[in-house]
Amino acid sequence: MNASQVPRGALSLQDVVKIYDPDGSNVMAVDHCSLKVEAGEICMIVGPSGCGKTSLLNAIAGFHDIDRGSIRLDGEVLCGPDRRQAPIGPDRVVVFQNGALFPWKTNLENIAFGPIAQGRLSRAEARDKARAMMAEAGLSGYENDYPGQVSSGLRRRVEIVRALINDPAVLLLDEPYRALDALTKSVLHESLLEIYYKTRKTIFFITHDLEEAIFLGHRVVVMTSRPCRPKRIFDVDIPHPRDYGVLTSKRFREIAAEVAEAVNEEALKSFTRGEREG
Amino acid sequence: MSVAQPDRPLLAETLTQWAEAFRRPTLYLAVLGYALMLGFWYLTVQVLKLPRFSQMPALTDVMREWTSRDPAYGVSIFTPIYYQHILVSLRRIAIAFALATSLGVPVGLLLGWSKAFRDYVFPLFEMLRPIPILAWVPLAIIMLPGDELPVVYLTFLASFFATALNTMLGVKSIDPAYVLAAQCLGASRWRIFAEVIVPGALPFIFTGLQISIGVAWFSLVAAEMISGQFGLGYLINTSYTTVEYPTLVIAMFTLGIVGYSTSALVRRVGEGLMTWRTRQLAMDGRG
Amino acid sequence: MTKAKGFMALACLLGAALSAFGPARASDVDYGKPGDPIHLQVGYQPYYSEAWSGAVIDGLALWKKYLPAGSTVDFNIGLQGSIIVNAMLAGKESIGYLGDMPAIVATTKRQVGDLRIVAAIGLGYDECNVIFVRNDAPRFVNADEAVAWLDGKTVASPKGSCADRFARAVFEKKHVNPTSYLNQSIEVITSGFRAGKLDGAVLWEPTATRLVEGSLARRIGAGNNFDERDGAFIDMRADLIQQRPDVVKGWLEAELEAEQYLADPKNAVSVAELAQAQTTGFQKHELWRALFGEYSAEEGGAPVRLTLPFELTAPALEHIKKATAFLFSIKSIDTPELPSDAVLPELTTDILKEHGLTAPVGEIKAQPESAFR
Amino acid sequence: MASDVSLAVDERERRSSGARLRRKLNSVSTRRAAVSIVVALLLWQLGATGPSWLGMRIPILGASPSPVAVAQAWSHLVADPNYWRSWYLSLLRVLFGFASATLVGVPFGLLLAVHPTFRAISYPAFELLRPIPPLAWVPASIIFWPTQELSIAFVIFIGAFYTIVINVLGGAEAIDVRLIQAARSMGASRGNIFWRLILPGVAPSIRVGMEVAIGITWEVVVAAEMISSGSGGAGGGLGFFIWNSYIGGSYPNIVVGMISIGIAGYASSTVVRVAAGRLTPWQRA
Repeated sequence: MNASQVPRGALSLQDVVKIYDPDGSNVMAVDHCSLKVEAGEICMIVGPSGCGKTSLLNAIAGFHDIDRGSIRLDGEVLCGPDRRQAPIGPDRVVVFQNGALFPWKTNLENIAFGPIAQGRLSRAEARDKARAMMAEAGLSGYENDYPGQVSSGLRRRVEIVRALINDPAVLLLDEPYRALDALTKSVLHESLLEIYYKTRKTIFFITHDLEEAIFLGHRVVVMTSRPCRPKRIFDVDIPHPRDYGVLTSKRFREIAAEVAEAVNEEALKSFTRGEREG
Repeated sequence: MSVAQPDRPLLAETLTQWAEAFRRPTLYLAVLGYALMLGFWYLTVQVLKLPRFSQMPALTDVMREWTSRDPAYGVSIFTPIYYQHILVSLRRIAIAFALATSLGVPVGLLLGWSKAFRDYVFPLFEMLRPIPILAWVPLAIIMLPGDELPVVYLTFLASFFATALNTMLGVKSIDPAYVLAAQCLGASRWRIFAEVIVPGALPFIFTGLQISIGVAWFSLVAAEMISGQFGLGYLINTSYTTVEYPTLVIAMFTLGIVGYSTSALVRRVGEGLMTWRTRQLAMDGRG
Repeated sequence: MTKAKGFMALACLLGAALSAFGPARASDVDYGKPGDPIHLQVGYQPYYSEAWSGAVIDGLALWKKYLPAGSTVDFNIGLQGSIIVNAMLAGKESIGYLGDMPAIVATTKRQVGDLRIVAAIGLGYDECNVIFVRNDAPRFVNADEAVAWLDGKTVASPKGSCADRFARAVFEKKHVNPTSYLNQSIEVITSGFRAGKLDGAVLWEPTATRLVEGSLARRIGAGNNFDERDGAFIDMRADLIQQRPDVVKGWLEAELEAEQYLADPKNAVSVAELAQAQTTGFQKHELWRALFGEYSAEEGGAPVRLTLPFELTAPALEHIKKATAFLFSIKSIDTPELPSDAVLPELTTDILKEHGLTAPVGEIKAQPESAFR
Repeated sequence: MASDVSLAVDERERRSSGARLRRKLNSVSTRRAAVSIVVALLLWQLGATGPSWLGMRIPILGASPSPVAVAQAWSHLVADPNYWRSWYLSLLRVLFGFASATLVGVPFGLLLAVHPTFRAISYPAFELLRPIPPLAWVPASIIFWPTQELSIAFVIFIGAFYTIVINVLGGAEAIDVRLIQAARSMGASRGNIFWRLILPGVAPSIRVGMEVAIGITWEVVVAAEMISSGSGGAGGGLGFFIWNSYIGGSYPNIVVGMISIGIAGYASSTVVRVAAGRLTPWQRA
């Protein structure tokens, strides 16, 4: 898992449109969204609730189709005019909002699930690799516990490791730390950065938390309210590797003010429309 | 549901629980409850001989008959016929329950998992389900050969519907995120079925099995009463027609005890198999 | 714990209140004083030709002549004797027309209800004791061979009935062991043969003739082949006998007239019509042949279909004694002999003396087919 | 390839019932449902009339009456008043048994839930008799009760009573204890905790209990009618109608009886679901 590989995970979305058609009253969720994510970049997506951010992520992951435009990964077409829906695959692993570790498998079995399912590794090899990765991520000792027995923070880290073991091109994170308390969040931010610095994986991260976006992201993309489209993209020019000291720096405060102002404008619009949480 | 700490020996654990039980008043109140019920029975039937109650079999007669070495009507805990009735009923329940589970669970899983299968099969399912199982008795007697098959068929039918339905509910209850997560990790449709859908539906399947064993006894009794030979339902009906009232009550209580123990067995097996579920419940669910 | 004490007090209070009811002989039914109009509940069996005297009393309303003015009688149909016994024990019925087994069993349940045998209304050999095999069974030379064939087969008979007693007596005598001996009502047996599910059955007339005429099964023998009598009796509740001797005497007078009506051959067809009115699913000819028609010897037929003793004659008492011993041996009753006062012969003997008659009061001989029109 | 699990954005707000109904009617699943029902009926018809086209009887299906025969029988029966009388009698018994079970069961369940000592005393005795299936009570009930009507009503009562009490008890226990503590901390008296908090809290499980109970009452009434008709009763009702058709050998009527009970059962459970729905307006699905 060394960083010298050819950099992968460059995502490019051109003119993506997604229209939901529940019972004939078609609702546009994504409106001509174009966005480029460099390989190895942490790209934070911020926007009001219910603005269609999750639909964007689902489209990249291949959970549903798109109506117009195209999505490419490292130049290859995931979905476009001739193939509306991207194939679901381990090159784009999703980490879900309230977690999706299989409660009936131990943490180790959860992590080893991917390689075994794809037939890349035998059961024993997958387990050994999983045990090694857990140790590296500071999770040793919890291998044989069931997810239900460990804390939610720890569960989230196991889920990230479960994604990484498949060496994905892009990590798709859908508000993974949403339901967690501030303390756990800060611990997880640091562990995510630690993993990033080792693997340099591209991370496509959706969140509501502005500070989280700026602290983690190379770039923060503020989306308009429904239907979502990139409104403004902010370059977070704070150098990596970052630690929590960054939060109090002047530059961080400036960016935070600008981003907050852009987001509030959109948040007000969607609030008046009574959008339920997307 | 308290989880016994593995480090303390099991025997010590149960002894302390027993000691606590004796101190708490609930045990005495329970005994009082039983005493009141049996007392009411004894009082109304034997002492007071109230109008409707005097025909009912008396508590002392039933107990004497149940535990006598040479019972007046041939049925007591010392006579082999008693155990033959129990075994025949249990055999029918076992066959019907096994069949209902081995057919009901797969059908339920398919109903939950594949839309095509559900579109074709579920309408028929829903049309047959409201028909009370025992309305099938005459048709079962006519269509199926022998007198054993109709009884087992009726018991099977009741359990099958209960199992299949609950299994389907189980599949429906699985959080879609698990399926998508498995797909992301490159699992094939069949592996998702085996490693996500089946384990995910397990809790509902086991509640279904408990309902199914209860429904099985419900139908078995009636089927035996109408057309069976041997079995507790049969014993109840025959001891009614031959005016052997103590045996009637013995059969009813035996049915209660045997029915209860089979359901308890199914529940215990269910809990045992789902270790992750019990531990998860103990840790109050996922964060 | 104070709440528990409260409940203890409540329970005692409840007990005291209940005992305040007073231990009246609650199980007795109150029939009023002699001479008052009475509302009788009678359990009878139009589906059992040996006890058709009950059907005649109902059909011709003979009871009106002998019961106090203003009385009413409800005739409740029982599909077999033991159903009537259950009702009599529960005080829902006070007079019952029963086959031998239920009549005997009824007198052994003193702790539930006190019933007595008061009249023998029929003795015969092929009214209750008729054996059938499925149509496609092999041809048999005689009844013994046929019964032997039933070993290891599925046989059905209504448990607790006179046919059940006869079946088990024959199986014991001939060491026959059917694999399943089903307790089924006469209706279920009929549809069992129709659905081809039974190898054999033992039941009573007129259903027996219905099986023959509907060619649902083949009659292969009866009581005559095995020297096993069948009998029908009247049981009454002891409290009725004790409170209303006038009603008991009146009813038995009506019974006597009904038996004399049955004994007269020219009434045969009208008896069949009368029975048809009180049953469903029977042709008139089936009902006529059940009591008055003839059956060949190898089918277990005999010239005399039924004798009508009315009084508890020596043969009737002998039959009761023999049947009681057998019922005890198969654990159907819990005493080897009946209580001394279970059988009350004097009621019928006095009536016969008054009429200057001697038992049996009549006999039904098999009539040729031409007699039916 | 994705399974039928859809991740559509929340669509409930934009659903209009008219469009939904039209969409549902010509949707794939309704067409498939129609196909499977027609095929099933066809197979049954062919199975039942085996000899006519195949020359020999088909084992199990062969003994069953064919759908055409059933339809004919039903067309005659519709004009026959006592067919509808059996509907009426069975419905009456179900209603009577169900109503009495609810009237007794709900308060008993609530009392068990609210009153710990009462529960400690009566729940074990209640549990002792629960495993005995309702129909095992039929003979004892015939002995005990004076009329056959009461005997059947008692058995129905037993069937529904246990279900309702268990559901009410379960519902009461599931009430979040913090709500009670909160109410008590606001000085609520025992009385209005019961009326304002426990009763509405238990209402949903009362509703579930009633829906399950009505299903059981139909199972019980049919069997009770059959069993008691077997032992000399002449009470009428759909169960008796089926048993009589069986005894009389008119097999198509049996199937008519079965379907009638299915419809009656379905109709009464819908009525209960709607009526009980009033109990819990806030739970509108």
